[in-house]
Amino acid sequence: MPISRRKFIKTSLSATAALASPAISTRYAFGSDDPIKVGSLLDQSGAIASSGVTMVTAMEQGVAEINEAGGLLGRPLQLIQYDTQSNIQLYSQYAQQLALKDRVDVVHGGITSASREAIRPTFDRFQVLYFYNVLYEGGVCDRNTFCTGTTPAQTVEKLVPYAMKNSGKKAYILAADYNYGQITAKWMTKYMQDNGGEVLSVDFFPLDVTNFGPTISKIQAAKPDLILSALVGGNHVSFYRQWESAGMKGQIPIASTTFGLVNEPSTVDASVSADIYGCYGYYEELDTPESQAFVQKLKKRWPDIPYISELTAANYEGLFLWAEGVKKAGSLDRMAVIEALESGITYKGPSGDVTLDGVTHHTTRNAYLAQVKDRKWNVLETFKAVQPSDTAMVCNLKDNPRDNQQYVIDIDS
Amino acid sequence: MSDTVKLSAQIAAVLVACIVVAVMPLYADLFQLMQFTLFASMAVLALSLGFIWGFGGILCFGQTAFFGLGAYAYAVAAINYGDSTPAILCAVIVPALFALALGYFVFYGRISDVYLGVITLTVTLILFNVFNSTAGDEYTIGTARLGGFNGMPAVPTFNMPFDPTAILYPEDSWYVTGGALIAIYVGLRLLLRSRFGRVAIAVRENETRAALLGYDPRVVKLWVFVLGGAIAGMGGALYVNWGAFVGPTIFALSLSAEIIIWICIGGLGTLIGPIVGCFLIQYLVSQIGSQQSFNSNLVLGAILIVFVLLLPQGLVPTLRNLVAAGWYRVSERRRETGHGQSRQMTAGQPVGAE
Amino acid sequence: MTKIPPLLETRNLTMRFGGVLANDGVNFSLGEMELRCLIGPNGAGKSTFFKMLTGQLTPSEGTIRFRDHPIDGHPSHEIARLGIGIKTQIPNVFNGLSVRENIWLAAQRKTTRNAARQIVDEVLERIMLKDLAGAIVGQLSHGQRQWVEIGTVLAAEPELILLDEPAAGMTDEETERTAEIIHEINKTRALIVVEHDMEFIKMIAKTVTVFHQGRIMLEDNVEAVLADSRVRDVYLGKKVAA
Amino acid sequence: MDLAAIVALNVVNGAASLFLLCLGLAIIFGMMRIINLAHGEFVMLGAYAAVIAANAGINIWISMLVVAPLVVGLFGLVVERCLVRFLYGRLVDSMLATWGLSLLIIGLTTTIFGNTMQGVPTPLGGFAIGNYRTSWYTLFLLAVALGMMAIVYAVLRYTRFGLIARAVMQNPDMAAVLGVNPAHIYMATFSLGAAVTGLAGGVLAPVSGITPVMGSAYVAKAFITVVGGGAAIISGTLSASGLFGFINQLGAYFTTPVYGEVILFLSAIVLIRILPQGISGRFFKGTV
Repeated sequence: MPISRRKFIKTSLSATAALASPAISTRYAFGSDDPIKVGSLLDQSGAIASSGVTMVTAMEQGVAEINEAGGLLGRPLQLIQYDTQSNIQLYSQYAQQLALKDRVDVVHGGITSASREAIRPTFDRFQVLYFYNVLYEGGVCDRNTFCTGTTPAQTVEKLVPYAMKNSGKKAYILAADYNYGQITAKWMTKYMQDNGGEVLSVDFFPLDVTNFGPTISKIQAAKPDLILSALVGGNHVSFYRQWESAGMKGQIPIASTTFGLVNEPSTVDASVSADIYGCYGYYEELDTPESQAFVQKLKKRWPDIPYISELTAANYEGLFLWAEGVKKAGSLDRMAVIEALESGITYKGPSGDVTLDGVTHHTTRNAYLAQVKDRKWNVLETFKAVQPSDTAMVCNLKDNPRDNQQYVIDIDS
Repeated sequence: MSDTVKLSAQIAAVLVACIVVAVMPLYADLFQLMQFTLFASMAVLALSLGFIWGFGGILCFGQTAFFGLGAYAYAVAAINYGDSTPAILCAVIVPALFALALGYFVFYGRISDVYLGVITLTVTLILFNVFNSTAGDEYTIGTARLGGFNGMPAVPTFNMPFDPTAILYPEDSWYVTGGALIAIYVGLRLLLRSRFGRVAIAVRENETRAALLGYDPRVVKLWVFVLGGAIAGMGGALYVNWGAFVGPTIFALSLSAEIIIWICIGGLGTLIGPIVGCFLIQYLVSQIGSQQSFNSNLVLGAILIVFVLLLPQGLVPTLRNLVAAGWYRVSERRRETGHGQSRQMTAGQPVGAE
Repeated sequence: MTKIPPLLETRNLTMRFGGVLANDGVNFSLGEMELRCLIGPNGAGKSTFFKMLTGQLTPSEGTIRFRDHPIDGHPSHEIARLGIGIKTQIPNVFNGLSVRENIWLAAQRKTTRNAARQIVDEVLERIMLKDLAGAIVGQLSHGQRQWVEIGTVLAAEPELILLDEPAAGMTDEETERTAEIIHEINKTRALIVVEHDMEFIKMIAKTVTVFHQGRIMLEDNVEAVLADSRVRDVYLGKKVAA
Repeated sequence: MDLAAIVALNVVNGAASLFLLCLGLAIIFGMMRIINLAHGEFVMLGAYAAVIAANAGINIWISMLVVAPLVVGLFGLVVERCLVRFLYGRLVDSMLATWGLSLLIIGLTTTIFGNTMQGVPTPLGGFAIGNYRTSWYTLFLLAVALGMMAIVYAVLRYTRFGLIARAVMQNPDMAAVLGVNPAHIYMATFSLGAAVTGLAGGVLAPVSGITPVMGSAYVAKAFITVVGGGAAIISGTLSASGLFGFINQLGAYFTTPVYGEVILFLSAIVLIRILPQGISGRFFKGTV
């Protein structure tokens, strides 16, 4: 008998493990040569495809590497991936398909927070381990879910003071009008104030805005020392181009938590992207041996691959973190893997050491502050082992293993 | 085809549908069942537009406005009450009231045709923008956070009426959704056979003539519109019950366009067509995403174009005409010796008689 | 002597389309149970006049009173409910519905199910389309559709019936039948008939109103009108111009 | 004072961009009663054509002003011959087919060029009004909009094609009376509309993000503007894009871009409610 969703959400996961439905318990009836199924849900077409396509390459590369090395627990991995077509409804549909039909052992996927929130309850309900490997606004607290990308406290905390040091104390914030932008704008405001700065204005933009003329005028009227941007997507790239064409380039520095996450520096003119500050968990230009090896592997396999950003690296690292957890647990049993992962697994990936934090199910990882020079990121500073301190303010899965929600972190307190 | 043949065919079809819904859980696995639950909830939405467009002559580009409002109304009410019973009611009433207000605004302004389409489309875009910018904590209704672009996850699903502890299993959800689809179909069929239904078709056929016979087209269209809004809202509740999730993309232009596509492919002016078109396209879209060789947009776009060019009437009317032609030939042969009716009478089908 | 108010009365009825005066200060009056014919060349404003009477157009100026009740600018359905029915010039029917459904829609509005069925049967008999009751109107001939429209008007049982060129496109036999029906209707109802066919007018008319260039040029009994040279000029002049 | 000037310039620029984006759609909708849901993708193709040509070393101005309209105009011709011509008089089918077309174009573009595209730098520099800086390109867009208006007006007003086209606008049967093959008129009209749209895409390319899905940001707004403007191509589109651009930009300046959009949509609804035939149906009857 299948199990109701709400019972699952409200009951502790360890308790419900005993209630597992027959549909789920049959999963372990496979022979030892049967492949371990890894599910992947990423947008390969539609508006978000520019983020999804390189993430897919990371997943395919990672699975191939594990298989070349003999698989996991002596079994090969089989990657089952669906193109969610930038459509939230398809996320839910394919999530059910992965959980119920393909019976995968883990799912890595989701790009926008909306897609994650749409599929997370499905994986909770059907007890499928879930990895979300994308930088996001933080706050997800769910024992079945691991979030391996960076969160604002890991990047904005470094970006804002650095940019302030190189500009001034008055900032103007531009952000995409949805959860990521709004929450990131709050963090930007907080770190501005913490460092003795002042926020002149916060403007939000729907994702389809392409004309930034009025905004550029407003910025000039406000006369900030610094612009903080959390603009998202292809349409918002217009801002940087219109900014440059208005002759504002070089007049007021820009720092962004999103510019360059896909491959913006290589699509706009060098004069548009020059000198923009960014802070991410990974850059293609990072010259550590692990990073260079990773970039070479991907470029060899996909010569036309666009820029390899944190999204790609984190997805790759997410897969390997999970693999380490399986190795440590010595089984595919979901609770055993979760417990193994919570014990503090570390994987040395392209971005450096990535450690899973058992309390928050987020990662402690390096953050790199960089500036665009001639269409390339020029890494200026490295911050080692930065904690996911934002999510840690609200989420403690050790004490509250039943917790299951996305907190909106109350930044003012 | 005589009236009685048509009627018995319809009754037989409904009975078959009931049996299919009843035995589906025995043959389908859990995933397929949930997938069909989704398709059936979307089919309710398709039916609502198929009704107001095909039988009320109202081309609404923004039927998702009512679908989305129903979904949000359900989610907010279900989170607040913890019981899906009043929430389902909200999901029907809120969009119906919205349709009443919007319908009064447009029909009493004598707006029709493409202008009506633009207004409804615009309303949907406004709702998308509004719900998109509700990310903050200040946008909370009771205990329900609207959640902006991320939407509202983990919405309580259906429970037995007035018993929030008895949550429906996926099988039950399938029965509820499939049953609702059949019930709405039958209800609309009956409505179309009623006085009101005939008048609605008459208004669709010729608004001026209907008015000259003393029917107020504005009132007739308004009620058709409101009913369509209520049904779409019901579809929204069923949709949330399937995914336990609602977000502003439910108001997106792409879904609005997709409903129109379902209806065009299934057949405008029929009730079964929108359902067929919906199941077909939904299935197709989910299959396309499982393959990696072609870009999904490319495949779907090509299929649509081919369809418009080759089957402009849609599947159901095309099939029906084939069947009717066959029937005509058979019955002609049978009464070869007797006095045949004139050709005109059997060749055509009254509009809306399906 | 108390004056009985006319069934229909217009005062200074005027309709402007941009700079064109389609109707220009029409003062028209029709008594209860009267049968009136309107003639005039194309473009004289007859159809515009009918459209204003039935609420399809809102007059630019002037008033229309039906049984002393102002109806100018009222919506069509309200006027129809007060009891004015119209057969328009181009058959205006429900093309996608069957003949029976067309008539039934007209009959059922103000009566019960059974009564409506009875009216439909009677009307079908009267317009001689009983055999084609199930046929789709859009597939009928022009003449047959005219009859369907006359049928819908009859079935609605209005107090005043407006017929815009009822005999156009009909065979001689049908024209005679139409005249017969008009006489029959006129026993209980008032009618206004627009027609070009003078033979037909002679068959039915008592009083004739002549429209020319949006105004009433002449109003008299049928013999006087047909004998009037101005009327002939108007028609001839039109023919010359054409 | 300089603030007022810069705000005014933004407003004019917003209206000019909207006008450029809508003109092609208005030509196609106004004369053929075809709602081209692939309009946004025509814009996108124009932008791609301009960018690819510029990156291939062709002069940026030629890329934007010649290559983009030429490529998209030819593409429109092909689309008309292979698809749209079967759909005249079938409003809904034409929407369905052009929606399919839009998906197809997005899919093809993604398959060929990938999900992102190397853009072109914005030509011309910036200039200052008092304390504010803005780009010459803003003025260039305005000039292009004015130029297009003049050209389309002249074509409709003074050429034989324009005469026939206007006749068709008033009454579709007129073309046959004038002794022209309506199919040729429709073909020319559709590719003219496509070319104008391609030009809009071309000149917006240097100030936009270039992706295969960039068109979807434009189609709804253009559609609403064209319908709000009514049947007359120039006066209708000009008045509606002027009004909506004005409202949107002012709204965006004094509140936020979110409310700017909402206010635009609300005013469009109110406008269509008050003037169901569009602005030109009420005030500019019989103009082009």
